[in-house]
Amino acid sequence: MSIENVEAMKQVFSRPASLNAVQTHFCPGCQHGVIHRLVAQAMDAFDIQAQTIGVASVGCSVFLYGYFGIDVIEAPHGRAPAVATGAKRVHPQRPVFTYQGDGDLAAIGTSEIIHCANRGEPITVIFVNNTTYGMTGGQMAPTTLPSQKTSTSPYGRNTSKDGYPIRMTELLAGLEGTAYAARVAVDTPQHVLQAGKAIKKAFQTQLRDNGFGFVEVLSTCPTNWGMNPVDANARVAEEMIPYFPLGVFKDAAAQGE
Amino acid sequence: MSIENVEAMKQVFSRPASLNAVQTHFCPGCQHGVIHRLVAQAMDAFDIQAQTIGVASVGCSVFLYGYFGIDVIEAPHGRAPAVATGAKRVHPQRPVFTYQGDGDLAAIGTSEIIHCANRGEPITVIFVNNTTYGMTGGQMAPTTLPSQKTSTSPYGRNTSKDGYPIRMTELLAGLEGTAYAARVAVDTPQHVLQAGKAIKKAFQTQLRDNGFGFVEVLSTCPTNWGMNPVDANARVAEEMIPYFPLGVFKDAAAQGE
Amino acid sequence: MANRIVISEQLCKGCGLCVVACPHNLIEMSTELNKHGFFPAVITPDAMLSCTGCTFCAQVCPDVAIEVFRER
Amino acid sequence: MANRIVISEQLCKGCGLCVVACPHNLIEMSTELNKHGFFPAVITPDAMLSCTGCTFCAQVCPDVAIEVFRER
Amino acid sequence: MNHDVFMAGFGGKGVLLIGNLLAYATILEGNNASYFPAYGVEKRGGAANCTVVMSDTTVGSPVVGEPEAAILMNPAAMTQFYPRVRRGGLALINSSLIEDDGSSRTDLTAIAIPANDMALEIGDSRLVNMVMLGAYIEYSKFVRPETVKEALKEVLPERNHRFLPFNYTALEAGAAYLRKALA
Amino acid sequence: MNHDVFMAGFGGKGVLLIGNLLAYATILEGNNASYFPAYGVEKRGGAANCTVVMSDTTVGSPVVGEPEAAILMNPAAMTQFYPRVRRGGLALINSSLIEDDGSSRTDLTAIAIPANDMALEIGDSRLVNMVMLGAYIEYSKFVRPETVKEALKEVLPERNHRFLPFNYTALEAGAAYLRKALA
Amino acid sequence: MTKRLFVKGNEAVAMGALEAGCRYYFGYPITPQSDIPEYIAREMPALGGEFIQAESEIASINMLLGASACGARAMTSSSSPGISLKQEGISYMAGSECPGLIVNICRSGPGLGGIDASQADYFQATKGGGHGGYHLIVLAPSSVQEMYDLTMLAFDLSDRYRVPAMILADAVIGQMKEALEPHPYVAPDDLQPKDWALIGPGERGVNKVVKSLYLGDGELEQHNLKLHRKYAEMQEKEVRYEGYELDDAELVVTAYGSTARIAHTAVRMARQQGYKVGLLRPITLFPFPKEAYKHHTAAGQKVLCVELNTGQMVDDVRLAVPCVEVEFYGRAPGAGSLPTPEELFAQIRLHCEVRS
Amino acid sequence: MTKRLFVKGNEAVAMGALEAGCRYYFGYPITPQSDIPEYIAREMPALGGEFIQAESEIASINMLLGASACGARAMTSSSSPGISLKQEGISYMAGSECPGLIVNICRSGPGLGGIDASQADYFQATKGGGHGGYHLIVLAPSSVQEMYDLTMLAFDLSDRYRVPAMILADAVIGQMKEALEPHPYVAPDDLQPKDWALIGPGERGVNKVVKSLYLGDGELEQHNLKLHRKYAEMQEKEVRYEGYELDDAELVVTAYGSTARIAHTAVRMARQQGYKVGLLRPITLFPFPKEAYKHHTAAGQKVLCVELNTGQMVDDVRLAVPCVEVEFYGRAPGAGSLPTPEELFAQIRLHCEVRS
Ligand SMILES: Cc1ncc(C[n+]2csc(CCOP(=O)(O)OP(=O)(O)O)c2C)c(N)n1
Ligand SMILES: Cc1ncc(C[n+]2csc(CCOP(=O)(O)OP(=O)(O)O)c2C)c(N)n1
Ligand code: SF4
Ligand code: SF4
Ligand code: SF4
Ligand code: SF4
Ligand code: SF4
Ligand code: SF4
Ligand SMILES: [Mg+2]
Ligand SMILES: [Mg+2]
Repeated sequence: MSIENVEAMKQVFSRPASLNAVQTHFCPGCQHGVIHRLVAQAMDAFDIQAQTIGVASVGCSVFLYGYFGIDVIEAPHGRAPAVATGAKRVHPQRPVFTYQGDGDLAAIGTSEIIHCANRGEPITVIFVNNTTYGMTGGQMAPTTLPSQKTSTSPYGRNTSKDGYPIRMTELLAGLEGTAYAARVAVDTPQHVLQAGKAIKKAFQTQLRDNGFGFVEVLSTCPTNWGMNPVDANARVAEEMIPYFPLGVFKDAAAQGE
Repeated sequence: MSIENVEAMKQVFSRPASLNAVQTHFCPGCQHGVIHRLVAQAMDAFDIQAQTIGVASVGCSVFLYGYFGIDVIEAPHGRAPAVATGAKRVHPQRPVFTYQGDGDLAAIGTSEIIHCANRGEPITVIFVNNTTYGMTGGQMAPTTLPSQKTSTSPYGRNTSKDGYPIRMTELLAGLEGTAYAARVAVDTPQHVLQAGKAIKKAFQTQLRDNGFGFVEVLSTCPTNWGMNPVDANARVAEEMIPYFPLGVFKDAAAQGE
Repeated sequence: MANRIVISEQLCKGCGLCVVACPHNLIEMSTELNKHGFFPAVITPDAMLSCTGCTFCAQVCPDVAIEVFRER
Repeated sequence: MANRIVISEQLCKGCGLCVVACPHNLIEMSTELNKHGFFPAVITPDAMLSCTGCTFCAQVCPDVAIEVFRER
Repeated sequence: MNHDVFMAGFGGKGVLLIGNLLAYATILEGNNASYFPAYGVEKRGGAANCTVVMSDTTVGSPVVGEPEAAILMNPAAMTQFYPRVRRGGLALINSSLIEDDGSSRTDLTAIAIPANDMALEIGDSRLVNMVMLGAYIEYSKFVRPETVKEALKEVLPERNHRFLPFNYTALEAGAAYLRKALA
Repeated sequence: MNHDVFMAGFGGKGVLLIGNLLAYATILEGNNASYFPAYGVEKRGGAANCTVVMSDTTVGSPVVGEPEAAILMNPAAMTQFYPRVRRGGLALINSSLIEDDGSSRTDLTAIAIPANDMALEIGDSRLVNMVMLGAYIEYSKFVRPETVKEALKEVLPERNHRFLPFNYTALEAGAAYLRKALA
Repeated sequence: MTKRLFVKGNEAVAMGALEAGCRYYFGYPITPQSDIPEYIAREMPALGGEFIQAESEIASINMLLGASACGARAMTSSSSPGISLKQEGISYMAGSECPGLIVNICRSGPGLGGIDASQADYFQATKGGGHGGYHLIVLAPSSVQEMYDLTMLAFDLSDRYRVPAMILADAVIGQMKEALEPHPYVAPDDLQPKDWALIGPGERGVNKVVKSLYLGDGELEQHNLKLHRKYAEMQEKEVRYEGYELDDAELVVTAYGSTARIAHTAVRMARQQGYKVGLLRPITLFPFPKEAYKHHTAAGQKVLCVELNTGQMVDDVRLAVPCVEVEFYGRAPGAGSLPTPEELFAQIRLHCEVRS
Repeated sequence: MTKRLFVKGNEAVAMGALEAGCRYYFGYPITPQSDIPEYIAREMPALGGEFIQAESEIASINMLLGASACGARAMTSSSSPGISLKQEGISYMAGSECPGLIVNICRSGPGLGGIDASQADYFQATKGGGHGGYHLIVLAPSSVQEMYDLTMLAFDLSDRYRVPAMILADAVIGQMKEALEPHPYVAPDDLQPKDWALIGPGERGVNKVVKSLYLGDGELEQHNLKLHRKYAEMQEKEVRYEGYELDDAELVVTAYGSTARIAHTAVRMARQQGYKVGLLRPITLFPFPKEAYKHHTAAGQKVLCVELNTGQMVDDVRLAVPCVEVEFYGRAPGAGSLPTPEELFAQIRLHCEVRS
């Protein structure tokens, strides 16, 4: 395909300006890539890239700073919401967001996310739930599905000992401080579009309403699930969405309107 | 009143056997005392004192071991649910309970209580909510009411910066692992009786159903509220119960029946 | 009536919660300090005659300082 | 139709998600490795003729390897 | 010149207040002072004590093993701390509550002051600490009574200034008692 | 007697597998061996290498600065590690992918083996590592080929035992190539 | 003479911090330091800064990391168990070169221990209680005035070196009251603007990262060597200590913080009785005043190190002057274990012959 | 000869623990130690024990505290940042005299750092990274076999002294594979039953408390002195180290764990070339083999301490032999910074003249 061919055409899909044109380190088919794009797209939409401070968490998304053209603080595992709180209080006029995995946010960082949401910190949280610890090699996460085999639940998650997967969005939606909370997926083009809207909404919640916005994105980890990307993607609809229903669980602005 | 007089009578209220006959270090009017008695009474009811392992938290109730005739582990601040988990896994046949303040359980120990409940650890948790950090001198707690003045919220809790008080019982009731969750008060004799029942129920949940039982008890801290005990007690009904409604928020056994 | 309560002077910290809790207003605070420096709750023999043995006072007492007896 | 997609051979990691996402089944996987060692997605000029420019393939591509163009 | 005084009582606030006052007054006069409180196991109620060290140069240790002077408010304080008073030092013993008259030691100046009784006479049992402070400053003469009064005025919230005269009276009564005892 | 060999490639698993095998076979023969893997920045894909140290006494360092022998699977490995091979040592160079024939150094034995081509000939490109291992054990003669085969059998899950013959052939082909090269 | 206030050590820290322009405080209550957050909670709103009582010590230190990364002067305070919880965050701050102040008003331990003074966190503070072999700037105030002054200094040093700083004091210094002469903060002339701090890439068009992850071959080693060069530079330029009666001292008593005050009184007692004894009080525990010990000891002289622990700083003294006889007198911390001047005087007599 | 297995160091720790009767594991994933929980997750169910992947390192250490207080052999494992998070819990375990095993497979730091080997957590492990001035028993395995053996020993020592034990290894020892001869665990004859452990008061009719809170006057000091008596006893009885070619050594190289292996090869190289050099490898880092250094050094002899950090154990060596010349060679940890035998050989040549 030569470039000349397309110049006369209208480009209807392109790389967002906030997303650097580099190859990511993500495994083939890993949906962190899609989610990164959607975050970049939201920043483009509000034209905030030049102001934004991102907080990277520890997990496969730790290299955030290589992919977004924004300022980034690398937080200790689980503590991104606290780090973001410190940053936001210093720069109340600048958009601040965290990007966290399910091990990071729903296990070690439980306390930080709950209290950050409860304080109603006006930040945006992107929560990538791939039902496992991707970076460390596929251990059980708080979101691992019942009977799911992982390297630390080799016989499948045993709900009677390990408990049930936690639905963080519902939990956080229950807090007064949470202004917007939604769960989305990126397994189909339609879901990707919805996810993009939710992420934009979560930024808008921060920018317009000075509220805490949260989006959980169901995602794949083909590598640690031991599946090819296509099968992994299919699992999202087959196994994840039934347990983690999609939807907007709180929208204070809408309620207020 | 001489002892002879009463010997011919039927004693309808007496100190539970599980509660040592010593004066507590609690301030006059502090309802930790009532709650201690109710816990002892529950142990008496199931005759489990000889087996029970209590886990003390850091707060005004840290001296638990002086008051109950049971084995006690003193947990670090906020970590009682984790300590109890370790204990219960070693002694699955023995009753294990934690006794925690609102600073302990709802602030520093948020993560531990949530994951302990979510795992459905068959333990009983007594959560004493007095809307402040009693032991350290009356700082703001996650449960401090809006506008309440404390030593670290000298101008009153500012919900726009500090967030709203967290309703832990509702939060935990939302987790699959929680088998029983109730909120009670001890400000009136009727409430005390209800509280006693809830605490018994929470022990029963552990003993009979091998489930996680949780009781939040609204309590006073006359000293740090700067009130006399009677006024402090009145505040429970006037200010606390409206924000922290009493009731059973989850009873898996009842639902199952 | 022959119901009775026994208030332990030594355990009582003088908080006054029992005073409020008694539906018949039978309990009052002593004007003499106990050895811990508190003014303990007391009930006069007269008041005792009206005691119903309802245990309300004992229920709310944080110091388990009250025992309640009823006629057999 | 004159809608087109451009797949970056260098960015593509050969995950195949676009193949599944295309409602018209226009994309296939190359049998030749790219320099990163992946078999990238490709679309034949023939298949391209049926492209509706719906962007579905691009929406799901984790590596933002696809650009989509529509007729003006 | 260095002075130090240790004060121990029950119920806490009383001795802590006069310790504070003494140290603050010292500082108002341009000298140096440290005030160091120690609570018992429990923060409220229970035993409490504090140490004040005064100096016209620098204050070293804010704690003292054998204090030069001690204000002992109750029997427990007497038992625990009387033996520690430095040889040649001073013990002010609240004889309203303490039976022991201090005669077990002859190597120091022990003065029994019926402070509670005196306080009640002035009008408020809580003035007991002021009586003792008055006696101490009269004895040590490191700080002027006027400065202590000034300090009290600064420390007391405006709305309590109406109690100032009683406090002054108590301070003076303590001083007078001391003068008489030593006379 | 001590031997050490360093192996580097791309895609990881290949060199790690043969490193494992070599060390395990050494141990099966009653000698000692250490196997130490090193990943690049990323765990999956990316560069990977490992070091195997063998000894009939004890194994000291599991890492070696200048390895006695090196198995170099791709151009990146060649560039980075060829210069580190010990003087007098051995370099087995996968000439299917590496153009450099190692002639820049004359102080060691450099043997170019077209391992990918040989592997494809045997039937599976993944056998490329076995070819190299076969050559190495033929050269070093510290461990017997039979033991390596035995080790492979133990390591491979039962369901994959049908692939054993191909692996054996690859090992033998590597050994034969080496013999010819040195002849 | 400016007005002399009569305040607690803890309050002096808070006052010093606010005066030095600290406008962000993140903390969690714990005795015996809660006066610090309480003071700041009262005063900060009027100054337009932020006071957050975080949900935990861990959240506090990470809020500090976030605020610091954004270029703010910020602080946290706690006491021993709370400081233990901050170790991971402190290591991150050190690794990410985030300045900031951490105040430890030590209490006795281990575990829950007690609320009395202790110097048993010396190792934790000076050798890195967290992982990775970093250092903090550690200042040990010995008076209420120093609580004020050194808090200001801590911010300046921390900003200058991009190394987090710790005020290491204990319940005695935190709870005691004495005179404080507050004075206005004057920023050092040579303090550089924080052009590394995050403000969003907009203004400069280039995005910045505050991180401690260095995965490339040799990258982390270089980063660590850079940190250690800074430590070496501080060792050269930033050592602070105080000497008292050292000139002709045959016995050098050494102690910091609260025990240094007690030792000071004991040395004064001893001098009055003719003992040739002096006091060397480190003010910076890291960098440690090694040279001062070398300078003030010579053949035949002894050092007596006094600590409210079972022996920690004494190791650094011994390492500073390996061939000097270094005696140790310590009390294990806990209620009632604070040594008295009389007790230390007895120790001085043990190790020093009367002179003059 | 028993069958020799070929396993990873991390797996050897897990195997040793299970063989020693450890039936409770509490941990949280972190590279480079995740093989330990993964192995135990697979094997524990068949043994009837409990494996919990906790929500955090903090929860893990506190679950360990709870299980240990109830008398169980129990453990946790992590790597540097995770170990930093455990410091408060470790201090509580020390203060409450709870035995138990904590495994630290160190990675490079500070902060997030990297996943490569590091010895920069030596101070944290040996001097108390938590508050309060306690000590852990610290064992430093240098081979896969020792990962197995010392894990067993750690449980025994920990139970005997009621002092928590730490296995301090790093990514090299954890990730390398070599031969392991497993052997059955044999409990020491003199190991006392844990009659202090909690089982509910029923059986003995008296309630027991596991705590670290000591508020009474003098109580905590006494408790601390008791702990320190145990440390002193361990110093006397439990020191372990290994010597190699020390008898006529003019230069004593000293190193532990991974660097000791590298140093071992370097020493062998040097001996082959006639250098009179030996290796002293501490196996117990606490108690530290002070006497061994005294014994193996004498006037004129030098020590060369090699560490994968910027200098930590070297302080203990210098304190052990203050008047001996102690050289240091370290590499700041990070990818690619592991020294090679050749590099250490060069160091040996720097500090040793050729003999024989
Ligand atoms: C304190 C601490 N504990 C553990 C780790 C190890 N660790 C790194 S990433 C990670 C979890 C990654 O899982 P998740 O947050 O779900 O992100 P993903 O990789 O799946 O996107 C863990 C446990 C760490 N770096 N720090
Ligand atoms: C790690 C740690 N942080 C802080 C403290 C100080 N601290 C002791 S008790 C307490 C809170 C007490 O409040 P709460 O749990 O509500 O119990 P209460 O006294 O009100 O019953 C705090 C913060 C501590 N001991 N340990
Ligand atoms: S390990 Fe899983 S989450 Fe991480 S990059 Fe690979 S696929 Fe994505
Ligand atoms: S401080 Fe409050 S909670 Fe604590 S004992 Fe007193 S009244 Fe009760
Ligand atoms: S038992 Fe009932 S009636 Fe009797 S004194 Fe108590 S509250 Fe009053
Ligand atoms: S409620 Fe109990 S403690 Fe309070 S006054 Fe009555 S008897 Fe005394
Ligand atoms: S744009 Fe639509 S039709 Fe065209 S290739 Fe992509 S998915 Fe298929
Ligand atoms: S979705 Fe993207 S990365 Fe995956 S095959 Fe298609 S173009 Fe390549
Ligand atoms: Mg994940
Ligand atoms: Mg409370």
